[in-house]
Amino acid sequence: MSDAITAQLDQDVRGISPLRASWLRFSRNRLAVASCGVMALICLMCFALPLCFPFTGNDADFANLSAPVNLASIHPFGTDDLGRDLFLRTLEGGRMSLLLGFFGAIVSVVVSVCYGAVAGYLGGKIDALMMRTVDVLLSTPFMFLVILINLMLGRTNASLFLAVVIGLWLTPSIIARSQAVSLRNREFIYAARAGGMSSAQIIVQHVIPNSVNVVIVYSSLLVLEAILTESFLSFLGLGIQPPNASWGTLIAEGAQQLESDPRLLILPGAFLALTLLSLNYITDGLRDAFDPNDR
Amino acid sequence: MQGVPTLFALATVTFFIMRIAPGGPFSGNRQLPKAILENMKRSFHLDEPIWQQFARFLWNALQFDFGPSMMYRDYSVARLIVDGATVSMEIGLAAMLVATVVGVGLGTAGAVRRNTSVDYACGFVAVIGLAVPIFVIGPLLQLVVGLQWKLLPIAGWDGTWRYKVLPIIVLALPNIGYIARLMRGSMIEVLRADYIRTARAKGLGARLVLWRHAFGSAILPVVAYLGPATAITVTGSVVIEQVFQIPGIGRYFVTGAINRDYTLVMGVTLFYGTIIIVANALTDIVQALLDPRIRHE
Amino acid sequence: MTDKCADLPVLSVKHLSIYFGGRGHAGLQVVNNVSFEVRAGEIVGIVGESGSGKSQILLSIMGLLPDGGRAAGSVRLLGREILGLPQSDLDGLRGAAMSMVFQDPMTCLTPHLRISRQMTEVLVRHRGMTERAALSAAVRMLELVQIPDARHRIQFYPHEFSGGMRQRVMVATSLLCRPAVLLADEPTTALDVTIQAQLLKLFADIAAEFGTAILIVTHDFGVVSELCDRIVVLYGGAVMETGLAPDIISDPQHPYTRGLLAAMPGLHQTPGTQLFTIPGQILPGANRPGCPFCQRCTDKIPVCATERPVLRAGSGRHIACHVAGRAEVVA
Amino acid sequence: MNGPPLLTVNNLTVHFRLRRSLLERSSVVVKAVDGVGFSLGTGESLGVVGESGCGKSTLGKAILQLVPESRGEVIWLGQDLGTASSSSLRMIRREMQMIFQDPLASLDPKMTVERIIGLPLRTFFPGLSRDEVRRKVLEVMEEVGLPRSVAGRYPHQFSGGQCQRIGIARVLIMRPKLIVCDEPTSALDISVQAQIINLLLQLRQDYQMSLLFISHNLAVVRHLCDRVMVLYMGKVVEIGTRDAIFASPRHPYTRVLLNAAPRVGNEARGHYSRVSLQGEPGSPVNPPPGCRFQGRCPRASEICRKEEPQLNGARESNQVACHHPH
Repeated sequence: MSDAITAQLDQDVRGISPLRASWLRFSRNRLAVASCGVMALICLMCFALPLCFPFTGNDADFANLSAPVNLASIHPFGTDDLGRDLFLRTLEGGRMSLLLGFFGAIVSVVVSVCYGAVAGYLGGKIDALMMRTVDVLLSTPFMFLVILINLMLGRTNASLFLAVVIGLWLTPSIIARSQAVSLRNREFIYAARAGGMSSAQIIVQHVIPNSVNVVIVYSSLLVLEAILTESFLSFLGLGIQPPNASWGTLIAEGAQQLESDPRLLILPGAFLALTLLSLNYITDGLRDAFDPNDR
Repeated sequence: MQGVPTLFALATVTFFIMRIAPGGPFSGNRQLPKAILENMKRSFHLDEPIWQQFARFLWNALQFDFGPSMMYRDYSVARLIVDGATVSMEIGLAAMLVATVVGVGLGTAGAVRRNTSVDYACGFVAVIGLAVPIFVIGPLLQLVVGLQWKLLPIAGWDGTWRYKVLPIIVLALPNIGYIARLMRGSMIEVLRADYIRTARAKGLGARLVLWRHAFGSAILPVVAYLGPATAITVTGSVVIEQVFQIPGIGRYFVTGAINRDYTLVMGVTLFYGTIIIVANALTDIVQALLDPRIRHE
Repeated sequence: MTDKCADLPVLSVKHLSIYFGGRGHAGLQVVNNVSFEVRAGEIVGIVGESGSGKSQILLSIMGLLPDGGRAAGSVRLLGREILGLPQSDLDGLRGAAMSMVFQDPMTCLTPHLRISRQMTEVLVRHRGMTERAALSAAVRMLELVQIPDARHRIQFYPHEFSGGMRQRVMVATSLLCRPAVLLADEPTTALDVTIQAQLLKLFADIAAEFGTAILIVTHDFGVVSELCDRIVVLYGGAVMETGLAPDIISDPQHPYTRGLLAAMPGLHQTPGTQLFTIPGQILPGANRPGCPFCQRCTDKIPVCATERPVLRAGSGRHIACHVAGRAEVVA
Repeated sequence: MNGPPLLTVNNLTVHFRLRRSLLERSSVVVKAVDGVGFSLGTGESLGVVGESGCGKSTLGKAILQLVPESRGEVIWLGQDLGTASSSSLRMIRREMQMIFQDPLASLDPKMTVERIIGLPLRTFFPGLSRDEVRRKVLEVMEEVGLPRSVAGRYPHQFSGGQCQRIGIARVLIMRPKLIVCDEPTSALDISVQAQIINLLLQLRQDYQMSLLFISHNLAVVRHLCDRVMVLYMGKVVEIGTRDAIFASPRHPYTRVLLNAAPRVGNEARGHYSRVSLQGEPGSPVNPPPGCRFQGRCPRASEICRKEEPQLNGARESNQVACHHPH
């Protein structure tokens, strides 16, 4: 039997790479995989389903003002007092929220990882200066920055996008820096330096591949935070401007008409909450599978 | 003390960015005659060279004098901040207190009864707090508690407890989620530590091991989070103030900046920065008290 | 030395097996049918390499196996069966009748509590002493393990002590209730040689003065050779050879013990020559049929792969081997 | 010694600045390595022994120019590495390599064994074809006793001993003239330690490699090294041939160290009672004036508290830094 074990070990010529092992671990987390499914479904609904409607979310159906919920009708979740389809408006708002969320997160990850890695790997005075800047920005009121951007660039989607990135990149850049610092002191980096590799070679061959885990976990967390930030700003009227809509603006409208028609709040609110919930479980699953510190 | 340069940098950056930004405090009132506009600018020293304005601002700020608000002309900025901050701090501190007690409790229970139904229940409460934004949960609570059950007023403020309950709960929820998760993670890690095994080997009993040996270390990440989180909460949540119609300080960030109310923005920014820096300093001190390893030798 | 109750073993372990994961006898077995005894004032060493299950034996005696670990067999402390007792009953024994010292003194003391508290709580809990009385007892114990200026230093936090001092504090804490048996898991491995020598002397003094039975786990034959009365050589979770320490070290008979001693660079090897090596490496698990050492053994015969050898009495010791000691019997 | 020295180290010093606690503003200077000098010939092996915190690991890294804070001269075949250009330093690094204490931590977890071992080769000879690199990797794997079949696996799938073999293979592929070994066997089991020691002995014999062998295990150093250097708190207290150090140590600390090491054999029983050394090594933060060993030394006298002893070459076989040598 012991011979069988060794034989089997020898057969296993190509090892499982740590990255693949992490994916395997992730795929065994049922809650996280189910959340991925929910996210995929939400994305599909928001991006594909509006194409199936013969009208847009801003088109008023004067024949059906304030239509009730009737899943069999053309307005499955009814219309608002202007005759706009509630379900379609929510989906279109979701499209905006998701787009801004994903792109905001990607840009934030890239910015923060580059910034943190440069500060951490260079160290010394440059590091101190760069991190001091982060400190100052962290003690500036976020709302104030957002409004300044609004003033400079006008209330456009670009300024909202910028505001999301500015709100998000600070904390992960601190994490990225500490990751870079700890990598710099790992023994295999010493081994690489002793082996004659240049700093550039070490960064490409060792530092970046070993940072992938953190980047993966943080990307998913930042998608969550970007969507949250976007809808928060839109809720306050500092984000998406009418006639465009996102979940945040829809929730704001809904909150105003709470007494007359709670559907206006509940429908986009439920979509947003479900999205954030799934992203939250996905982030958890990724962290369990990829982040060696939490294992 | 190292907060002073940060505060100075913050004041400088804010001051100049405000001036560079297009528009001015009185650009909204186009109908005003030119002479009156000039007069108003003079009364706020806006006709002086910018470096002189900055020096004047710094000198006055050192004496906690930010001048009158440019928007709310009958009020001094200091008065507005004090009035708003009192309300915001009351709500914010109460919310953080609730969040800490509930969050630490949920997190500890989850860690001790790991992978049982208790753990899953605690985890679910935490996830709801994290995933449902306060601008969704706030209106929902208004709808259910205020409109349907008619237990509490929907919104408004008269200083009595009835108007405070809902905002405090809503403001506490996301923090409960975060603290519970933080506490659970760190408690699980601490319970795996060698010194917990030592304590168990001494026959101390589960309760003593948990509260005396594990809790003191496990609470540290929560303390680190509490500092900045409390600072952000007590400086006013714009959303809570808007949803529940509360006269807190948060809305001054928005209205001040939108209207280019230079004096108000400078005052509020410095207030915010100070609170953040003080909270961070307090966090450091509390951490040092709890963890002898980082205490001054 | 105080009077040894020579006949009554303080700690008696019989047919101890330890499993991880799975249920019943499924799962990974890390310890297989291990038996030994420790008498008052005696120092017994369990020697083995990593993966031999030696630390798990101590943890199972204390009832502290990590989650997923299960022990079967019998552990008797002063004649009372303690294996499988509920945790609350074990709490009355742990720290009082039996106590344990761990390997790494850096991580084994609670960082945010003063040494005074970490010592007095044992006495308050088990002896019902007042905080004051416990404190002076703790100071006396620190003085006993030669912590200079104990009255003052007892108020320190763990990080204010060096590694050697911390290990002394650990030993002092474990002795507070005068336990019948002291378990030590690689107590000197993390320490420098000069500090290690001081600590070994301390263990010898404790056994001699208090009559404490000491069970020490180590991978270092040097430690065993200097300190222990009897040793248990463990490989792959099973006992290979056990007996009086001087006998085994001067004349090892099991192929594993022989190989291990020959692999150590030391006084008997000519410097610069190739050392004797045991080929291969330890495989995890202890529930394979046959001798656990069979794979790496140079003396193996066909029966070694199929039949697990039982402990047999040899000259002054017990050996579990199909080959070793046979010739002697025939002769 | 055979021929001219391969490596000469003069007055090598590493002082770290350290902030002791978060709240403390001022920093203290840790004299990790303080004025160490020695030379090493081709094919020779020098053991560096001492207790934790004596600076032996820092010394190894400083020689390979991995510690930016180091001062003093490290001369490799007549060239001072401190002043060497980065390109010539790179070329020299081909010839001096290092193996580490924690075999797993010194291997990049994200790379296969084949990549890890081949990486130095590809770094220095980018022109080599894939097949050539692979052939050399498999060759060197065989040499260190790793089966070819494991080339595609990742470090976490190996035991400590096998990881150390991978580390040695990575070094060996460059055919270096010097290997700095930083406690290469202290994380390994005895039976595996013997395998690694034998491997190092074999390589020395086959390729005339020099070893700088850093260890706290005196028995291993005695077995593997021609000469031994004893460090105490960043200073060389004694350096000499193996036979001289082990048979007639002259520095009181060397004697204590030899005496304290646990020994196998029946003559060892109860030998701990011979230990005379009390106290613990001081911290290299604020070393006392005079001899650094004075606080624990049984022979300390007035002069030891005032004057720092210098390495004294009165005997050919071993030099000692002590006012009252044995």
